Amino acid sequence: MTPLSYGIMAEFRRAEDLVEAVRTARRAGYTKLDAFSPFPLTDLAHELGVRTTIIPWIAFLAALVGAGLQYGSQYWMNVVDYPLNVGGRPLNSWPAFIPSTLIVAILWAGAATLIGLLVILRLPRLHHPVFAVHDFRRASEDRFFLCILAEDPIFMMQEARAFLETLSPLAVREVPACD
Amino acid sequence: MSSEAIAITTPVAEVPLSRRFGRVWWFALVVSGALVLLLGYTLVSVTILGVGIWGVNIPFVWGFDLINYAWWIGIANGASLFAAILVLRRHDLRTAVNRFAEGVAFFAVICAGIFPIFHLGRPWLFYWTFPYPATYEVWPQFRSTLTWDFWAISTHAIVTSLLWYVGLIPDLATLRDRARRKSVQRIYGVFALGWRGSVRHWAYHQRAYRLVAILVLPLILIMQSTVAFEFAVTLVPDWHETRQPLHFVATGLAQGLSIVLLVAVLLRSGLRLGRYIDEEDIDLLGKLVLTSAIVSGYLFLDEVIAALLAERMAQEAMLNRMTGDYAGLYWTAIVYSVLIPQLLWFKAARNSTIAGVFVGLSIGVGIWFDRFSIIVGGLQTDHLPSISRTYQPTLAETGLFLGTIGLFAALLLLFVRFLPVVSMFETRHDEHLEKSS
Amino acid sequence: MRKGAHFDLEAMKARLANEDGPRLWRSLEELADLPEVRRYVEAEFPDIVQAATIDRRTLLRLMSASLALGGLAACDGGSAGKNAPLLSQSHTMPGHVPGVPLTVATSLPLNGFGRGVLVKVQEGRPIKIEGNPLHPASLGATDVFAQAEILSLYDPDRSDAPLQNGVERTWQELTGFIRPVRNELVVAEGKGLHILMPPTSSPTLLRLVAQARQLFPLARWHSFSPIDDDNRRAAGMTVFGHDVDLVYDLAQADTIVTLGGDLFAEEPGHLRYAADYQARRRMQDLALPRAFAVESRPSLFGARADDRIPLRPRDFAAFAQALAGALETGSVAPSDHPSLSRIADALRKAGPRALVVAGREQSAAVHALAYAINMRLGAFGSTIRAIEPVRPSEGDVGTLADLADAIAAGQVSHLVVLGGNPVYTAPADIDLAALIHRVPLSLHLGQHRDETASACHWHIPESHPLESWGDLRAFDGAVGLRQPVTLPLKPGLSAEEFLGLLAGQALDGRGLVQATWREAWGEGFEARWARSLEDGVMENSAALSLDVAMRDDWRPEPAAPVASGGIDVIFAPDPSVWDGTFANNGWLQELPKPLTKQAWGNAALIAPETAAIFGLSTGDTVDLSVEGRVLRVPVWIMPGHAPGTVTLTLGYGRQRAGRIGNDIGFDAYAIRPSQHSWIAVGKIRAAGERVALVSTQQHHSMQGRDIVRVVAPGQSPPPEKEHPSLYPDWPYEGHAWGMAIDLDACIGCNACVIACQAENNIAIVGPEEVAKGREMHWLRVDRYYGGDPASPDTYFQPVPCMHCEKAPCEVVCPVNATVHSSEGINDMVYNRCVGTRTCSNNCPYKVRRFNFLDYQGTDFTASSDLMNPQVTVRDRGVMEKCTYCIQRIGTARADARIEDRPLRDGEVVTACQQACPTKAIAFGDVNDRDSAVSRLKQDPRNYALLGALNTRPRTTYLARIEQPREDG
Amino acid sequence: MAQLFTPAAATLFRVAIVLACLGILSGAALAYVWARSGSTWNVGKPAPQPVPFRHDLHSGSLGIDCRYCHSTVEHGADAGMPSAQTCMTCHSQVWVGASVLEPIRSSFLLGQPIEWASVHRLPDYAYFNHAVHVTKGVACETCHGRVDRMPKTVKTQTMSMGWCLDCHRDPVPQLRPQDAVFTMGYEPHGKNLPDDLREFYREASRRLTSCNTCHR
Repeated sequence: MTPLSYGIMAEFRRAEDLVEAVRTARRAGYTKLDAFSPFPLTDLAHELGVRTTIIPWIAFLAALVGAGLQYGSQYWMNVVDYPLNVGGRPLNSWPAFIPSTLIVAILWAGAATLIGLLVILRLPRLHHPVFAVHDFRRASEDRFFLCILAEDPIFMMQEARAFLETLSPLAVREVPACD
Repeated sequence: MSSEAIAITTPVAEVPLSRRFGRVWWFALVVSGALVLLLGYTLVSVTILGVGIWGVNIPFVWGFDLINYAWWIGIANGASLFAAILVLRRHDLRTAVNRFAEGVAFFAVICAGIFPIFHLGRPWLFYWTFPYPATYEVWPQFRSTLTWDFWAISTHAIVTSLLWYVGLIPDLATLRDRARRKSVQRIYGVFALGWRGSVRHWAYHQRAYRLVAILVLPLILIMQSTVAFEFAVTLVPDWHETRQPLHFVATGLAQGLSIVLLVAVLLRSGLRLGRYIDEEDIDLLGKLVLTSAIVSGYLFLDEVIAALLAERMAQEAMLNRMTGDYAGLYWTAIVYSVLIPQLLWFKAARNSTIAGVFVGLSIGVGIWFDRFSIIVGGLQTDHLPSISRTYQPTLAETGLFLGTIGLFAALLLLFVRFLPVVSMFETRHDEHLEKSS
Repeated sequence: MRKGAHFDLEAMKARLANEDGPRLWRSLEELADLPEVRRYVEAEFPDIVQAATIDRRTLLRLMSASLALGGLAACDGGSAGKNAPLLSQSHTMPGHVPGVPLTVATSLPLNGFGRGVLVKVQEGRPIKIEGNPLHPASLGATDVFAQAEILSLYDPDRSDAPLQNGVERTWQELTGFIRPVRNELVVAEGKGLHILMPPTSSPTLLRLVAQARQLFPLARWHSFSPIDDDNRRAAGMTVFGHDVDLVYDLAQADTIVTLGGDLFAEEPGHLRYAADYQARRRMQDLALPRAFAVESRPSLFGARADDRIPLRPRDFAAFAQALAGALETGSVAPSDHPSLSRIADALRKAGPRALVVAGREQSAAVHALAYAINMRLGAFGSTIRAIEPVRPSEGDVGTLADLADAIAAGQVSHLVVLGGNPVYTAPADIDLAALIHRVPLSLHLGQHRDETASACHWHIPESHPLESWGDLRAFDGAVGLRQPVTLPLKPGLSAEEFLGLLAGQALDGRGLVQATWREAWGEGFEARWARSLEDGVMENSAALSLDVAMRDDWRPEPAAPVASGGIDVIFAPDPSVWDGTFANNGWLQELPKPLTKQAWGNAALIAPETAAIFGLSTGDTVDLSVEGRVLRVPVWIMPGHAPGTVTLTLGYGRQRAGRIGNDIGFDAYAIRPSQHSWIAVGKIRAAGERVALVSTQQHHSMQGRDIVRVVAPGQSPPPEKEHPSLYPDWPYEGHAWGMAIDLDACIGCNACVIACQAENNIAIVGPEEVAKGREMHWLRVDRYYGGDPASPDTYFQPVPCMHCEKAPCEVVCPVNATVHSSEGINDMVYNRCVGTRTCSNNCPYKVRRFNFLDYQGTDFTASSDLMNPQVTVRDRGVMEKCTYCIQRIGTARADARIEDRPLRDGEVVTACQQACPTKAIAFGDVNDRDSAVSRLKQDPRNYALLGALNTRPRTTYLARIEQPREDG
Repeated sequence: MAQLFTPAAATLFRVAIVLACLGILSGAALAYVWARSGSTWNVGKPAPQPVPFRHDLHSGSLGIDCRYCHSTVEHGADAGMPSAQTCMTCHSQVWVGASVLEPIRSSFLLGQPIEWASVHRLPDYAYFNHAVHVTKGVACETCHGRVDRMPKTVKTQTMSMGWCLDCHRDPVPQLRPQDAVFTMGYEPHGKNLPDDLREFYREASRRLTSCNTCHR
């Protein structure tokens, strides 16, 4: 395997071709694959072994933290730090404290999820080897790409290229590694 | 192999990338820009001179400020709610409308947010509602609906803007990749954060997007109710009603839908996007608007019934709203937000652009009058007759209102100019699903 | 803060900013030479500057004083940024604690009568006026005029330099001009000299007049006041053959019948009468007194009377005669007024404990009949006593008409107008301005450069009653000394000083007054003087009763045939500006009139019936013509007003009142005839225009709600039912402040409103703002009508903050700007308020006031010198409201803590409570079961306003007592 | 298709984002510290005075009692500034004719107040009463510091509302027995206070933290 290359990439016209290609590639024993499409292909992701269950967990935990923080601070400010008689209401008037607690829980959940998403996806990443590939820009429009990464244990440039050619792609191109 | 195969979403992408944008757009932008200047002027003057330049007095301490706030926030919440529901239902309509529905929501929140700050006697101290460790060691008062609202608005603004942006990322990538000029590529490139459409990314992106979209649902319900509580928790006879939140949520949804319909038909004809926002979409929207109008109608009725069952003061208050100095507002509200929308029973009306614009506007206007009627007409009847007065809005207030409309329009125009108005990847996705099925 | 001259001051301060120690003073010396400094000092100290060319030393002194003053001026109002300076005492004053106000007793004149007051003086500045408990005309209470006098003292429009034909002159020029003139007059024994002055009760003034008369035997003296008692006194002459004043004792009266007038607002003893009437009502062992008000225009007394009988002025003579007859013969003619027999019975039943009072606007005949009735009932000696006139007219004193004739006849070479503003207040048929122009030399002494000042050749600034020495007699003759409570804010002469100079005395007001009493007392003067100064009133100086007898040749003059046609026009003093004297007083202009709730103007009051006839509604204008003179006035529909009658209040439409009083309302003097100066007959014609009248209350019916409760004597309302609350009761250890307002005692006189405004630095907002509904009064008096609009029941309800224990306002404030104190007071923290106004939204009583604009910097803003330093001056954009006079509570608590003793009941007195003539307001600790307020709250009449809302107000009301009509 | 951004640019972008976040955080932290720093409240800053009066000399070395000059401190809200007369009681004998005392002498002659620059001025909306504090065992030193060591009078405390509250919430540790109120350099410790007094203040803290205790 050559350190100078990130992997090799085949371009397809139809989503089905890509799905098919991924399947064969995996049958051929390739494990380090990456597929690119202009719209979500959820089941394909599933086949590539992507598990997104962490997302709801992030939301849930963040919500808990947010709620706890909000209610806690309300309690502390009104009961502990500066207890004031407001309209003869109890210091800890929990019913009145709940709305903002819920809202802030949602704030935390929402923000954490979306920001967490970017972190998980390691975005922003303005520079990436695949961008160097000719025609890759159509990955965001109407073309589908399969990339066998160089780091794949059984990756050999020629074999990989030959293998991809068998999948009757529009083109097969090498992806140079980052300089 | 670099043939420019025309993808289904190309026309959408071409809109923001097109070099020139037509006179109408420029004209609209200039007009709304002028209104934005007016907004700035009215805001500066009210900050320097005080809210006394408005028609407010005792007991009408709130006038246009809260009317318009409640109105804008209604649009924002209505639109978000609608968008959220579509995502939740995974309804096809979402591909067509979600993008600008969320946009509308976000812009409306910005407009709404102006009022609670600048209607203060001392606006420069608005941050006192935020609990920060001050050297005077006094905290905000969390029992106040205004404090709840402070959190609600900021949350709404933060979450919807984030959601909107995250939804935009893949489409920004498309624009990046289609842009011809390097500079344009770079700009969209930065905002696309280097999105490369990896299947793995798509999976996470969709999961997160859907989840937050659903979180917005309860947020909107709480928020719109909070706005209602600002009136319902007071002892003002006409406001002191448990039904108030329901009224605000439902009429708010009608508002949101109507504005979405309005924008939809405008975009459709204006940008020739008939293919993406198609007949059925508009038709369905029309039906939804009609339904929401009927629901509002029911709530207006319910309002009367509730008053009849309530104690005497509430009855007098309701009666005063229907027959008193401000009766005009009440009836205008009913005509515009309930009766006129009945046009949409006719398919022809549902499919005609003019009718769409007309009904969309009329509901917006109608609900505005409803807020006016509730806030001013409702406040007129109080426990002590000695303090009963009247309220007249002044030019300064009206200017402020027009200003926010200008701001809203300007933001919408810029959105149309620089961003894809329908979600391209969702459209592709649908296309794909249709083909494969 | 302060404008004008202080510009220079700022410059000077800037110059001195970075100098310190001796360099500061050296630079002061340098400054002394600068022209701007001279200008500044001249601006600040005109009187001294005029004294002579000032030497550098004086200049230096003045300048440092100004700097000091400037420093003080910086104290009030927000002194953000640079710290206000810390002033040392100018010299050690043992016992004086800086910041602790002094209280000085003095007297204030109204229409020549004295009302005893106590003036609170803060660091040499008078800031508040209270009633003098020792003074018979006050008993500790004040009326709106006394309260507002403090603002008049600081009136920037008060004249501060002599004028000659409108040109400012120095005092030297004045004296230089006057001295030779006086000498000539002395030689000529005062021939051609005419002196016009308002009637006065001041012994000193009268003494000086006598002296002047000796010096100028040929001079003529004229007396004129627009609010005269001529008819009353004429009646005295015809009935008793003796000129008398009458003093009533309402505490003794079981039945009171008034024929017009207003016992509670327009009589010289009105405060005392209100107090006595309420005292009588409070006597548990006696049945309630029965009050009948036969009147053409609704009055405060009428509002409290058990029985109001609207009657056209032209019918009064007949009515009085019939009443006299009924008492005489015991029979009532069927043609007589329906309620006549009822009144006659009540009077007969009360016998000597009855009282009949005729208002000053009634004809001499009516007064005479009233005297006769009292005489017949034996009321003299029990409920009424005659005394020597408190404002005697010694020697031959001409009227204004006489003066006019004299001028017309060219007999007047010198005219001196001593106080008053006759050019404005003169009846329409006497064009005094024109006449004065025909006098070779005319001279006016007055506080303002008013209409009269502009008509005369010379105008001399008159000092304010609070700046000068004098003495005044109360309605019952009791003498109160008048002493200056401040250094003169503007240079001026008092009438005493002027007459003194004229009579050749030294310029020494104090000396003049002392001379009077040294004469009167002989030895032991010093002690009595000191005592009288301290008390503000001289011991048993009240006039002795005369025993008067009817002249046996007196017969009631046969009732003149009642004129038919035309509309009766009544002229009356205005409840806010009296005869126009107070027109430039912002507090009074903005004060809603007790019955109409109109502010910033007057209107022609007419009955609903009359309005219907002419198709008028409030605000429509009519052309009112009296004896050929026409005046266009807006009408005000006044429930309970007599039909076919118009009431015009005097004192408005001023042209030269000052920046506040000019061009407000219409000038009723313009059509006031001198022959029928109180009641005239005129014609009315709708003019078709509309005028926007400013009023603070739009709805006048209680709409059947439980707002003002009414109970029959002895009976008590259904007990308050306990409203359960979701929230546990908040414990209040220590004090728990509360207030009880007795609606049976409230006469709606507004004294509390102005007292509150003066105490709490409440801003004047001006007519436009009031019209918008933005008046700032922390305490308002709501007025409701009940029953038949032709003769409705009138209810007054003072509404301050209720200090609810479950305060709805607090819960909705997002920033904790309004919260409860540990003693249950609903605190309003201005400096925390951001101005969401939501608290006001949630206040069912709507007692909160908001600074919609910067009300501290308007044309109406009062001088910062009379601000109460104990109360924060509110900025724009903050909410404010009644604080239960928290500053008074704080001061009292601090004193108690320092002396290590508990607060005593009655130690904290709120401003409204202190001003109230009928003691309708009680304040104190509700935790203390036997505090005055607790006792009232235990009264079965006690109830909470809007109690059903369960806000648990600390301010509660006592139901008003109304006795059923006795038909007989 | 060529790369739009160089790797360097990409990293720069990420760094920029991180820095922005850090910037916001540190900005907040900075504001927090600044608001509490003495210099913000002019602690230790002397004000230009008409006379270079030295507390260290009069109060410290000469040991003149505070009340000799601030005579109303036990009776009124204001502690009171000495009149020129007070100064002249001594300075008619000592330092006669010293040019620095010129203002005192002129004030004495002209009967005009001396305008001292206020060092401890509170905002207009805060009402402080010296007498109540002093008579209840709050020492001069507690708020004004060791004036007996000050050549130029300066603030030693921020006198922020928070600072007032700290004591009003629990005064006992700050209180002294009456005889120690006017002494300097006394070590306050709650012990030598009677228990009933401590009890009283425990109850009073509610009242002492009520808004109207200081704001009217």
